[in-house]
Amino acid sequence: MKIVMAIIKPFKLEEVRDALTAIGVHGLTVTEVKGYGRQKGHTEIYRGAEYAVSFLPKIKIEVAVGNDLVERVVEAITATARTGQIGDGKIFVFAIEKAVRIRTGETDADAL
Amino acid sequence: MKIVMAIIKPFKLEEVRDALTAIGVHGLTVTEVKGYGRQKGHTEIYRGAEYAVSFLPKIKIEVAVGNDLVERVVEAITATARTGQIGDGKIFVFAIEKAVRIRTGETDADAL
Amino acid sequence: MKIVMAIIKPFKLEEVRDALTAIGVHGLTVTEVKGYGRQKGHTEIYRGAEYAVSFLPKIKIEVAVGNDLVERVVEAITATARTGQIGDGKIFVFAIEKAVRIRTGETDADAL
Amino acid sequence: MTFRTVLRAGSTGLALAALCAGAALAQTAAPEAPAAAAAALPNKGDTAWMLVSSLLVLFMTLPGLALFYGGLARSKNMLSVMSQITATAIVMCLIWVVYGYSLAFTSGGSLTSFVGSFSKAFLAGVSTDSTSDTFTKGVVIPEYVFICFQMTFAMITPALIVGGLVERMKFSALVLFVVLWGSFVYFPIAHMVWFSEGYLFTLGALDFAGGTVVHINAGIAALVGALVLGKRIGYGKELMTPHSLTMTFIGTAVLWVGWFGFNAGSNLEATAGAALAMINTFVATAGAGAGWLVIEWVVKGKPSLLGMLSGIVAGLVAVTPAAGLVGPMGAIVLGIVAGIVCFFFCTTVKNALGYDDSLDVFGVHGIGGIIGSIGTGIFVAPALGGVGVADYAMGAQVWKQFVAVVVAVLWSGVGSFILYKIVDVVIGLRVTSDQEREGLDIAEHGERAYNI
Amino acid sequence: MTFRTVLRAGSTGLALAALCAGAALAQTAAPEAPAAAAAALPNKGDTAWMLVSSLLVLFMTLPGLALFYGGLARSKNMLSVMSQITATAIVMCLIWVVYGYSLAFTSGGSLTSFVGSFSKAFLAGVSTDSTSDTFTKGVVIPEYVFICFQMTFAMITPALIVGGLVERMKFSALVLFVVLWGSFVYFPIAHMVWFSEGYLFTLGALDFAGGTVVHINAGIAALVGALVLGKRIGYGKELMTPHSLTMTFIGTAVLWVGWFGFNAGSNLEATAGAALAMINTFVATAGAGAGWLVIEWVVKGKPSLLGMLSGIVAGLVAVTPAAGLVGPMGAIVLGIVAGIVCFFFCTTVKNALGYDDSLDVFGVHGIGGIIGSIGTGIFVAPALGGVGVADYAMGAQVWKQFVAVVVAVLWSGVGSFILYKIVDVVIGLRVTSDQEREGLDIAEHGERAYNI
Amino acid sequence: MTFRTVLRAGSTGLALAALCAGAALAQTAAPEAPAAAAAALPNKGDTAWMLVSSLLVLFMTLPGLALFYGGLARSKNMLSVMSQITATAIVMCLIWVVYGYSLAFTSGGSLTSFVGSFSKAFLAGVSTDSTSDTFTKGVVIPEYVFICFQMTFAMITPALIVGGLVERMKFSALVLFVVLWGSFVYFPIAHMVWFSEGYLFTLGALDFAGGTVVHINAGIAALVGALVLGKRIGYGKELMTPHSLTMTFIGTAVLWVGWFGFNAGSNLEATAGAALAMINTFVATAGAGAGWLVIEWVVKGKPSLLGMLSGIVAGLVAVTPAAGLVGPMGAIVLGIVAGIVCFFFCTTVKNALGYDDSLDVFGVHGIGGIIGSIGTGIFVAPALGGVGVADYAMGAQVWKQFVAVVVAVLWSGVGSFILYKIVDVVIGLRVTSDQEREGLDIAEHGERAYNI
Ligand SMILES: Nc1ncnc2c1ncn2[C@@H]1O[C@H](COP(=O)(O)OP(=O)(O)O)[C@@H](O)[C@H]1O
Ligand SMILES: Nc1ncnc2c1ncn2[C@@H]1O[C@H](COP(=O)(O)OP(=O)(O)O)[C@@H](O)[C@H]1O
Ligand SMILES: Nc1ncnc2c1ncn2[C@@H]1O[C@H](COP(=O)(O)OP(=O)(O)O)[C@@H](O)[C@H]1O
Repeated sequence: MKIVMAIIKPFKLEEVRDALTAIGVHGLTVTEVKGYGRQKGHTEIYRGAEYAVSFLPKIKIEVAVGNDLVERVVEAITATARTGQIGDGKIFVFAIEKAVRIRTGETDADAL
Repeated sequence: MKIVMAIIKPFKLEEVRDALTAIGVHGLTVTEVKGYGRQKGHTEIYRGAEYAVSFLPKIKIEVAVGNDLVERVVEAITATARTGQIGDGKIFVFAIEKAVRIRTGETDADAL
Repeated sequence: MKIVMAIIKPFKLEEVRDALTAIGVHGLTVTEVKGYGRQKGHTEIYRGAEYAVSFLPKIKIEVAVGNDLVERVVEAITATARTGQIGDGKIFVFAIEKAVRIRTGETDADAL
Repeated sequence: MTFRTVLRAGSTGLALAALCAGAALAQTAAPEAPAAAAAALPNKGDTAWMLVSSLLVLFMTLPGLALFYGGLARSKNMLSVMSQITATAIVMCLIWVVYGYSLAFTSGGSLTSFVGSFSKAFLAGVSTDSTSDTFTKGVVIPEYVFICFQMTFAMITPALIVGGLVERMKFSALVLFVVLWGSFVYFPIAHMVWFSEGYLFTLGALDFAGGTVVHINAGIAALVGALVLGKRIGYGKELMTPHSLTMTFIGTAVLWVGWFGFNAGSNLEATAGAALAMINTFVATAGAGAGWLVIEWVVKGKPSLLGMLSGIVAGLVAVTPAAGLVGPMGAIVLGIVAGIVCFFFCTTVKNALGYDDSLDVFGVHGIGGIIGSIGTGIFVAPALGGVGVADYAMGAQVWKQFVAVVVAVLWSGVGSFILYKIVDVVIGLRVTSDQEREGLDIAEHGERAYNI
Repeated sequence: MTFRTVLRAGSTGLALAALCAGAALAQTAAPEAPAAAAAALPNKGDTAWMLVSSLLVLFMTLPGLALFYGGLARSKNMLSVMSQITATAIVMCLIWVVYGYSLAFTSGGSLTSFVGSFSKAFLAGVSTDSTSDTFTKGVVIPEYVFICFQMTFAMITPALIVGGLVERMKFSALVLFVVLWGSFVYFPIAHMVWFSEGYLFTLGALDFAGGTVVHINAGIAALVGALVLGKRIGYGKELMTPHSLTMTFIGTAVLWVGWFGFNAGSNLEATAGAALAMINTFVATAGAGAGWLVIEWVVKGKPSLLGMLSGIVAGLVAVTPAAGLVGPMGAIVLGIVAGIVCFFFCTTVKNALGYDDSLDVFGVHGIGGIIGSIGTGIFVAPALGGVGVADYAMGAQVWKQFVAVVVAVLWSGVGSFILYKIVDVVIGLRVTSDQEREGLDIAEHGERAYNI
Repeated sequence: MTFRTVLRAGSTGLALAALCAGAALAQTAAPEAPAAAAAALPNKGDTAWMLVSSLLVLFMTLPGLALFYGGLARSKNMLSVMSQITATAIVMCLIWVVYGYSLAFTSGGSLTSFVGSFSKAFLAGVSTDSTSDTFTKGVVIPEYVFICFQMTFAMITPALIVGGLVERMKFSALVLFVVLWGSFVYFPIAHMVWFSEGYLFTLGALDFAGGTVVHINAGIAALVGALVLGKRIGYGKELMTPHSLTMTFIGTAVLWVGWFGFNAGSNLEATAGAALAMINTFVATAGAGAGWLVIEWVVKGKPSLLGMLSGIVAGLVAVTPAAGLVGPMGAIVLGIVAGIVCFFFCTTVKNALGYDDSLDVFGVHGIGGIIGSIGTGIFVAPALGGVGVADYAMGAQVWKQFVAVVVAVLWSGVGSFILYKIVDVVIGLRVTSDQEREGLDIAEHGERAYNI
């Protein structure tokens, strides 16, 4: 099992969720984050003070999936979250050793 | 060393924290997240517009522990976070290669 | 490739970001979290009710870097985030199997 | 508004003389208050002031009270608090003109000690020509403005109760309860206290702006409600921090500003008597805010904003019956006492007894109202800077005040208990525990207060 | 304010007599309104009330309307809504004293049916000695206070339009549009309706406090703007939940409180007539709030706060032309009808037609204004509790109301369309889609409403 | 309020004549102002207006000023700002009736050029019969209402200072400072400017509503405080974005609305003079808002809401001394100048000098007050549309204005400096750096403004 963790633009969330549902992903967890990268931020001015704001609002999605699905999940996210403009985000994949569904105690594949 | 990452219902946080303290976990990190899964969301209506809100508020707990404690941590969370109703959440376990306590520079087991 | 995940004190964020930029890290993702640990919280009183608040505001930084940079990233964070007082935070390192830049589809080292 | 309670039935002239010796003297010979012609005409200055006072009391309710209470709730229930307060105001506004004003301010025949009749239902007979008396002989105001002003009191009083019931009471149950409570508790008590034939009016207790009718009345109803409903899930175990003291602060400030309409407006004329009520509403409030702040600082170690704000409201409540009757120094003392006593009530006593009067309606409005009511009997003494009343004797006056308090406590306590039970049978008072956990905003209204 | 529209040109005396038989009777013989001496002097009670009314209407705009609208926007556009409303108010305030008051309230020579002249530009000739007439013979108020009161109407009306354009219109384009719209749409319509030589004034339609000039006028301009601008990106697909119903609630409450200045202030005197306007502004509003609440509860299954608040605003709008002319029971009926009809308009009709009038300015102000305008023609009937007008016949009066509505709709509709097109050519109406996605706060103003 | 400063000691009659020729003329023969009988009685219209004005100035402070300032602070200090403003208001309210009113408004014997006596301590001798003079001969208002109105000025002035000290000053130190500053700086300056025997009163400088006593006075005290306290940790390095411009917006709107009480209330009567003060408070404010908006748009490239709001406050400050004395066109010019100059001050000058006047109290209130004070000397000229004063000569008048500014700057500057130092020794002015990092809300009050 893996967790696919993706940082995407906030307004792409619904689309990505739909794409994942379409390929059989039943659950995911979403976090509001701020990203720093090549995408340039903006300047805010409050009276005399100017602030260069370099952290931009992003959405982090975490999806736990069986090994078989990983490739398709990555592809689905890449395809739907892409606008082609700087700041579209990243996908990272890492292994998990165990998954548990708290309600039932089921583990691993059954837990997802 | 592992990180045990659990998605739970928000009102279970205090109970889980107490259970973990009881088995000797000294620290953890908590994030407010939104979850999508089998648990059904709700509909919000604002004047003419109806929105199906499928993301529900959840709490993500991350606990780094030595390998010996992992099983007991998972059990403690499962036991206390369970209500038996859909949406109780998941636990994922993954390995970490290194841990550092910033204050002292101690690493690995000493850092937890 | 690894992800270096650090929990730090909020007001250290800008300093840490600068230190990481200095050693060639081009991107990172930041989450507002709450931490529980040795650092003592505070008591809030609202009319009759007293609450011991044990979760303190922290910042979580996640940086994906190539294996070569990991050591320097950990050092940079340790050096800049340290105040020497309880609650400075932790660094955890774990492996990732894959990285993708959504905009271009580039993978792994090229994606960072 | 209730200077009238000073008057004894049957000796209006005498009481008026006493009044003239008091707050209202400066105006009695004012050129714009012509010595009682056949049909007195309203003075435009009075009308202007009463128009303003009416809108100020609405301002207290919306947004004042809703923000004061809402800020103290958890954010998942913020919208529900605003909804309950708004619906209460709307419903009371409508039934007031349909039959409430009539029940409160007409003669009720054989029942007139307790309630009026339906003779002015639908405001029958009221026109732009009709007028209402003030407390000065020969001075009248347009009846429409009196109806408006009194309407706002009928709107805010049941809204105060909401604070004891929040985070668990069903919206539909609340609306039904408000209609019943308005009809069977508020209108009768208002009649008893403010109409010349009412039981408490004839008793001779002092209540300048509604300490009994509004605050004790609502405070008791909230306490009974909190007991009938039971505690919120997690009460005493989970964190139940106010979700926005910023909102509570705004609400408190709006309450203070609006309360000048409530208290100084109850003078019914724009005179020095109104100004006296105003200055007392300044200083008693400041005294109570300072009192709570200091005592909490000493006892708990930190000066808290919520303490200061709670003290401010306690002071406003305590000075309500006293506003036009005591002197500024008496008002300060009254305020300080209210601040300190209410602090102990909302902390030590409430915790000891263990009921969940969620936003301390009883601790602040009930207790503050009782302190104010009794205190009015004391500080009205000319020797203590008060304006005095005819045949004043402190012991006798305090006794009357005490009797009025007891009557209000019993009527409201028993009446409210019965009405809660009726609503419980008809609709059910409380949401399910799942709904309570999710928050009433989503569960009951399908909306959220914040989507930031 | 627009009792004047009751008067027919050439028969002022007759109309005045009719008026005296109506709302204003109680005051005609008031000792402070001396039987028309050579130069009438203002009554201080009237002046006090009009000073208060003026500041209340500003309060409606800032912060009232800005919070009502802003809370309904997404948080990334909150600051832009506040900026657009504030800038609109400021700009209109300045052009009002420079030439707006003159264009609206002086004789315009051969064009006087449609617009005034520049003879009082820069307030030439106005001093603390000059006065304006009220609707009672011989009663005047200082001209400065009349200018202030009318100024606040000129400030709020274009601000209402903003609600149809939010989240996509350029700030610079809005400012230019407001200047043009004030000059070419608002000032002429205000002249036509409120100046004795204006076209709609002479028509004899009733409009107590500005249903036509303010609400229909702004509602139509917003609808046209929404159509010209097009929908927001993601409209109908993405979540566009109100970012803070707490702010919308505060805004609504402030609107209600301030609206007493708008409606009861339009009586221009502190009399029973103002009190009638006030009570109607209470009960029609409550009726509309209840109407929307109940119908939504029935149709959609949940009682919503936003529904209640929308109903409240719809009721306020509907009672505006009727405030001093109908009786309280007529006002309640008017309110309930407005609440229900506007509900269907903002839900079913708008969704069916598919335009993006973002915050329902047309659905609430346009439709509510039309209901109020027609309803005034009905409920002014003495048989229905209204104050009546000379030679009243329901059919004829409703026809006049209808004509006035049509004229306002056409003038505002055509005028606004042309002005939007001009601004589009000169500056461009809409921000880029990147800016729209990012939010206008950062993109246009370089600031964020919240940094919590 | 300070029309009185027009009067010269010893030539009251003459000055009154001059006044009558000015703003107040319209009322002198009003039927409700009977030609000075032995004991003048208050007019109810005046009393109504002054009651309203008093509550409006409280509204400015709570919640107005607290939200204006609080929104600009970081959210971890929001509650501390609200606490400091509230405590300041409460404390000043109490000491005002205990001895402040007496020190300000009684004769001080040999010290009377600088301060009054304790003869009215605890409001000794004040009753509902006692009255205070207005600026019109024979016209009085109840003394209680005058005390209330002046009390609100005493409450808001030290609250203004808080803006320069936020995010680092200890709560206990602030409370002590306020008591001392009220006693040794505010009451004496109020006496000097507003009491007929005071030094600045006899100088003959013009100050309609308190530009000197309130704004310059507080602006200087804030600047001195910012210098004595030192910069906030991280100033100039860390992000210190306003946590909620929504709150700052609400605060600004409330300030504007309440300021009509401040400025038009200072006329003490509900006359055309008050209306003139009101219209000036509209247009100068709009002019300053527009001025700051445009200059910032040009210089920084974006029109900002905070800029517009800052301009609005700068305009309100600048028009304060001028409100009833200049014409509307003069007021617009004054406003525009204030908007532009204060912009440069809060941006370029402050950054160049590098002090941390956190919320720009000096840049807006200090500088705006000085512009207004000098500008009043210019635009009062009848040739520029002003109402004029006896023996007006622009050069001489501007010189007097300048002297008054210098006196206020010196008295407040030196006095405040000494008092800060005393408080520093007794309590310590500043929280520890850990507390400052954590935020004053938790560290000092044990509460948080938001738990969302
Ligand atoms: N090395 C990294 N580690 C973690 N997150 C990163 C890293 N680089 C970028 N990100 C995240 O991805 C987002 C987009 O990156 P950015 O460089 O702006 O554009 P792009 O994805 O087009 O290369 C950033 O805002 C940040 O949240
Ligand atoms: N595959 C997944 N990957 C990541 N998080 C998940 C996944 N499936 C579920 N979750 C998280 O667990 C929560 C609960 O899941 P849900 O399917 O609603 O109920 P249950 O835990 O009872 O099966 C979700 O809200 C989501 O946050
Ligand atoms: N075992 C753990 N797993 C995850 N996060 C931890 C763990 N222990 C500590 N943390 C995080 O590190 C923060 C600092 O830890 P704490 O024990 O307070 O101080 P220190 O870092 O000085 O040892 C905590 O607030 C928490 O967010």
